[in-house]
Amino acid sequence: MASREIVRYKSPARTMFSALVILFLIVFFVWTVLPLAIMLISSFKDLLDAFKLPAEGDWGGIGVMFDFEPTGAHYVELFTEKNFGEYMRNSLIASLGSAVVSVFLGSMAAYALSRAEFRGKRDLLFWIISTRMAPVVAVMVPLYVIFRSSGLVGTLPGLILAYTTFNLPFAIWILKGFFDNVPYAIEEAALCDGANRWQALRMIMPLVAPGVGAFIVLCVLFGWNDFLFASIIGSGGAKTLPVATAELVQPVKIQWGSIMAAGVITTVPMMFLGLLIRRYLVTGLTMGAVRE
Amino acid sequence: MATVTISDVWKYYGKTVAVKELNIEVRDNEFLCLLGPSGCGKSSTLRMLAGLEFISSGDIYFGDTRVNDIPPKDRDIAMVFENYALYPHKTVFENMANPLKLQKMNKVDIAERVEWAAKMLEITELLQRKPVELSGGQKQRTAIGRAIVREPKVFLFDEPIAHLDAKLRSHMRGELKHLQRRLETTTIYVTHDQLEGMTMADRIAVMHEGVLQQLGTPSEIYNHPVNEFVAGFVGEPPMNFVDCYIERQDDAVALVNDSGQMKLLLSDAQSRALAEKSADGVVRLGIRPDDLFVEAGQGHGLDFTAKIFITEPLGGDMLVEAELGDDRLTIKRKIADMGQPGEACGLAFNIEKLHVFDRETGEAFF
Amino acid sequence: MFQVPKNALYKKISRRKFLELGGGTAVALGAGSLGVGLGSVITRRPVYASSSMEAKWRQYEGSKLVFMSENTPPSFAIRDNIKAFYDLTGIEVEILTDGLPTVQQKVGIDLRSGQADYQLNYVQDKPIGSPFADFYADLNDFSVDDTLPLDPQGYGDEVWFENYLDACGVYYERGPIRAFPYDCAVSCTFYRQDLFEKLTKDFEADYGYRMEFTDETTYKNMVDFTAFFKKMHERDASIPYGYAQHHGSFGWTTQLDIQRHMYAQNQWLDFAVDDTLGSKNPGPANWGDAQSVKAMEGYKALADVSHPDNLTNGTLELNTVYAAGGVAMQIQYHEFAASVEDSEQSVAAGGRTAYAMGPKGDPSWNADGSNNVVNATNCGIGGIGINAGASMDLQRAAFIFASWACSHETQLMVLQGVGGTPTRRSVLDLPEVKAARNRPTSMPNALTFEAVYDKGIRSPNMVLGPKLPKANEYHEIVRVGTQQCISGELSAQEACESVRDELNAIHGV
Amino acid sequence: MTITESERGIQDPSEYRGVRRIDHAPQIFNNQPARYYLMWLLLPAIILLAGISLYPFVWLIYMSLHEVQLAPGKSDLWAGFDNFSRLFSDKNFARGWLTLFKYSALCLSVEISLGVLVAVILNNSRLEKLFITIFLMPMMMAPVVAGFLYMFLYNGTFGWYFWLLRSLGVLDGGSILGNKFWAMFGVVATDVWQWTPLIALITLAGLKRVPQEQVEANMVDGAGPVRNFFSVALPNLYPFLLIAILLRFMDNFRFIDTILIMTGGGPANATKILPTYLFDVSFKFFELGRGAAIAFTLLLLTILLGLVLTKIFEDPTRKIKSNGGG
Repeated sequence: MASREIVRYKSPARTMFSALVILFLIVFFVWTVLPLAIMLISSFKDLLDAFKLPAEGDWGGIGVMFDFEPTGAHYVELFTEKNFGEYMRNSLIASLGSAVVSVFLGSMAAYALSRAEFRGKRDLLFWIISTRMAPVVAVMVPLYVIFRSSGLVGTLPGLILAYTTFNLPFAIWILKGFFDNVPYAIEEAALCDGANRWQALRMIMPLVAPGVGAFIVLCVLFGWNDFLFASIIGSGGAKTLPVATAELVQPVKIQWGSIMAAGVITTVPMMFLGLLIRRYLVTGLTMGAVRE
Repeated sequence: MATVTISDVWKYYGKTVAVKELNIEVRDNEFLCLLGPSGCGKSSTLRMLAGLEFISSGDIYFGDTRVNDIPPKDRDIAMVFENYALYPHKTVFENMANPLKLQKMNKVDIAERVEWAAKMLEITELLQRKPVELSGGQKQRTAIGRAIVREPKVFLFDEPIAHLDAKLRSHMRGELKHLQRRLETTTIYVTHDQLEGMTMADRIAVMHEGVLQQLGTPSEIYNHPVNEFVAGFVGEPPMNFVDCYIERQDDAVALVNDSGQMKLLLSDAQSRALAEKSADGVVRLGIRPDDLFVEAGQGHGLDFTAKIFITEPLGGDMLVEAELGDDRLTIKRKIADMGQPGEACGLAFNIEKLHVFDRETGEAFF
Repeated sequence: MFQVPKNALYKKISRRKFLELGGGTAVALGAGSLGVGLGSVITRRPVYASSSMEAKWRQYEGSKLVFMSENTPPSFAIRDNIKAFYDLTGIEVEILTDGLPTVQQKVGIDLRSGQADYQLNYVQDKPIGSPFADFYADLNDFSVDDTLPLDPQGYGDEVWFENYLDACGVYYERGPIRAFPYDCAVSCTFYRQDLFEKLTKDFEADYGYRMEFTDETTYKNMVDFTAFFKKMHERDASIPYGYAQHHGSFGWTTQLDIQRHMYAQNQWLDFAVDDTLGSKNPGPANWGDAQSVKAMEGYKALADVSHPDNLTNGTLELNTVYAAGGVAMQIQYHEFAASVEDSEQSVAAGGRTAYAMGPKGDPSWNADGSNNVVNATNCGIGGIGINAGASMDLQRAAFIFASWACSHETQLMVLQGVGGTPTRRSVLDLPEVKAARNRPTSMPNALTFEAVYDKGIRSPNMVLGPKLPKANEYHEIVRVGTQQCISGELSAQEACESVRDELNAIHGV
Repeated sequence: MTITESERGIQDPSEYRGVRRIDHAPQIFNNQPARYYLMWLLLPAIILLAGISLYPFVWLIYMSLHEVQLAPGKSDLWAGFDNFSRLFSDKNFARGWLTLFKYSALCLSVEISLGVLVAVILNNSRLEKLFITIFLMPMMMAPVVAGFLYMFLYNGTFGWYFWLLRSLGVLDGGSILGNKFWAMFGVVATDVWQWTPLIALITLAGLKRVPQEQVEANMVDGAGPVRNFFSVALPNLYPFLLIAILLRFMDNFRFIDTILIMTGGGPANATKILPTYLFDVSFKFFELGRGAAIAFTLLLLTILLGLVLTKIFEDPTRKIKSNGGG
């Protein structure tokens, strides 16, 4: 393939253009990072410092933002008084549990769907994917009743199951794409080598393993960030970080410092996970439609 | 160490027939080549032998055992795949050890077997590598190694060297042949490359559109193709075909091409053969490029005068394409100066080596 | 959570008619057979009218109840003190807290299904009480039962503050009491006395009268104050805006805010029904009449000079703005005093804030020119209700808790802790509570008691607001209509008419 | 159908992942015993999914056809299609759809144009790696947290974005979330902040797949970079952007956390997209029948979009998928 470098020739117009482009990139960079920076900074401010703002139009007053005595009090408070350690554990167990369940059941189903030919397969696939696309609010009432009648509301198993409602179809759909791309030959070779079907399936699992790993992480991400299910199915015995964060609005006053600290706690682990699975991220977020 | 009998086997995919009424008996220790173009049913046949496809009707026997309903793992076969089908996450050693491991052989024996095979294939120093670190030829050897460690009853090869480069391919041909001789294992080898079949096989089964065309030794196939398809498929460069009609002059029989520029008098034996098969009217003449003679210029004393279309030097030899009337013929000869395209040249046929086919059915008269 | 003591009366909560809500389908699919409840357990020891008080308290020792509550200070306070209840009764109470919408939803489904996972509910009078009143047990059945540890003060109307029992316990008919008042949020004005004192001269120069907040201050004065602050703010950014209303996404508090304003003028009400009872069929709404339009115009006038973020602030947000020094006045629920007085989180703490009744209506805004104006005050009374779907033993055990939670002692305990809002009159008579009304105080909420308990909730200032089965929809309609007027989308006249039409539509008028 | 040799071919066996396989499964997977085996693998997931999706769906239909009663002991009344026909006269319903489309159109148009612009600039630039890392950060944030963060930034008393806009003289003395006009932009900006990076990443993935030969041919033909973008890159990007639009649109009504947190649909219903209205009807008003009918219309849209999406997924030309990766 030819070089990817594009040959450019210099001209005044192009210099202007480059300057504009750089300006645009800077603005975009600031626009993307600034809220995160403010969140981080505010999480170390006590409430009264957070309220400080320069006068309108007083551009020189921006320094006010950094004029504060950093305090870790919000973080300490979250973990000592507000039980965030427990909520974090709940978040982790629920999202990881659901990810493992989804990917385990999902890879079996995906393998079957990838290998089997039967009438109505397309319809089945469509149904699976549509369960993932359905708006949560639309099905929340009946779901809640089912969960409650099974004694699952407010429990971690319940939350795991709730997250599975969106993680499982996702896992099936994505993993089917993976298995579709695994040639039959390897299984056939295994069969000829004397393997039975189950051993043959195990033989191709390492081929999809990196992807499966990445999608476990993605499922964790979806579960971790979920709010509606967590607040309605989970709250009570299995409160997760987003719900606990939302509850910092109460009582009496919005605890902005704590909310920002909780936001940092909720977001940072996911950012690291995101970096970890960077290669699969776009694939995952587009339901496998776009591959990098 | 076993005969393989394919008895009246049919294979359907839905309504499509992939293999039609196939009967082949593979002898013990024989190297049989299934040869044919894409979609001729040779792979389906091999996969039925392996147990990877089910037999629509008919039977397959290994020795005296009917294997139709036996799953692959119990057939005692080893298969080498076109794309090698190595387990990418396992080392060469683990790849080769896998069948033995599945047989629950103990570790010491496994190591011994694998090393034996690796030595035979000269890949001992690669044993700890993963497939990604191997070249095509090394992968191929690994795949073969995986097949031979078990000493199976039957080897099945599915175009094992199709993806190697030309030089390596010719090298591997020799090695495979040698290996098979050494191991003395019944081998069925699928390929679309006639050269592989010709060079390696004890016998070749040529297939076309699901039907076995001809089963015979390479020389039988080459020298006595039973029909136009086999004749055209085997041999490189391929056989020339010229549409002719039969002209009888008293006792003699001549073949005349449609433009009338060419007229070949057949020998008595050939005439008889035509008469026996009651051929009359139109036929198709086949002649291999080796069996034509061509000389440059006018004063050559050969039977016909043709026109040079193009010449292709091949080092010591050369190919000459010449136009005789409306027909274009490829001739192979020692290299020489044949003049420019469009110039005249002399042309002659080795009448003994003529093949004549029914223009309708393609069946060979001789 | 699934542990069941050996002497448990029922191993599981009876399935009852599983979920009439789509129950047919559910039962058909067999999910219903799993109904175990949320882990409540009941064990009983027989007691008699003549038994000792301790025996009555401990008759359900070893039982477990679930209390579904909103995440508000009293609930947290109760949770902090739940050990006292356990020590007293041996009954374990699991207190689940959620945001109001979630509580509404869970409680709604629970009540509708007749399954009673939550035996005890935090009955916010309008959002939960009004729609689901019929699902709650009549507490009269228990409050005369000698075999229960009854409160020595009793549960009659007279032991609670004026109107409280009506507000949260009486729905649509006299007789049954659906909930006991357990906490209350009563509106009063919080204002920055320091700023008022500092700026009153400037104000007097402009407007010709002193800027003071008294019981006679009217909404029209409020417009003047607010306009003045706005003007000052534009000149000097360190001076806050004057006022902000409650117009966030929380329909109920927005409705309460406009209701106060409307009621202050001529004691205008939405419907021609008795507020203490409410109605399932309230009939045509009064919205769109001359008085409502006139009052709405005044409301809009106030909004126009208020804090620019006026339409985003619910109660909490507004209180945060006030604590941040963003506004000089807010009409706020008195339970918020504790947070405003917290000097670590509020610039309005330490004597800067004073408390007064809500403003009076202004006679000039009365459509009929009458002089009928009041210091309108309204409230949200949180009651404790008992799910009528629970078994009788569970209900009785739940009553023991409800009675304890609303008792004099518990209310004092809560008041001393996070900052409760007592509902029993007797609490106010305690010397330490009386003392706490003045700074420095250990119970900041007590600073509001004069404005709230002594004046605000007294007739005719108190407005209960309509109890309607469709209360939540009503709140939302009023909120949207008001916002449409304030945002300039509709004129006052159009907004009132739009509210009227939508209210009439939901009530089939 | 027969298996042709060429279809089975794999040029470089080390690249198993990403190689298209034959469409027709070998019969070893396609006979009776194999099907039972595969069915057993499939069954647990299907049963679980049916339990948590089909069952609620049946229930939804039941509720949408009944007047769900709000009094103890009363059974639901058969309402036929009343719940649906009442939607036609429901102002808020129509308005909810309109707001949803407006919201989505705003979000998508900004996200697409910004995302494509950024991606085109970054493609093959030295900054690409850095920005890709930056892009991850907003996407990984829980929508609830994003909602709170922007609420904080927009706050009329201490919000930095509020201060910025006021200082620039944009807000004209008003507020962001408290103003009907600006509130919509406020919630849109949050979505844009979170999801433009995804569009940019998708576009980058697409740009990598624009055949370099086409670009070069076009340049030799005398096209400048802008021409080049429109005549070569954009047509190649089209399927990627279509996917992005569909997915984002679907998410716009799947996730309402941000709007619920930030405005609850206000002020004056300015940001009340249909799902938030549905949230009110079902969870605040407890009109379960009407809620189910609204939910049904939303599901219908989902199914329609889903059909379009799966059509693209099944696109025989498979422009979107590349070999390698995955």
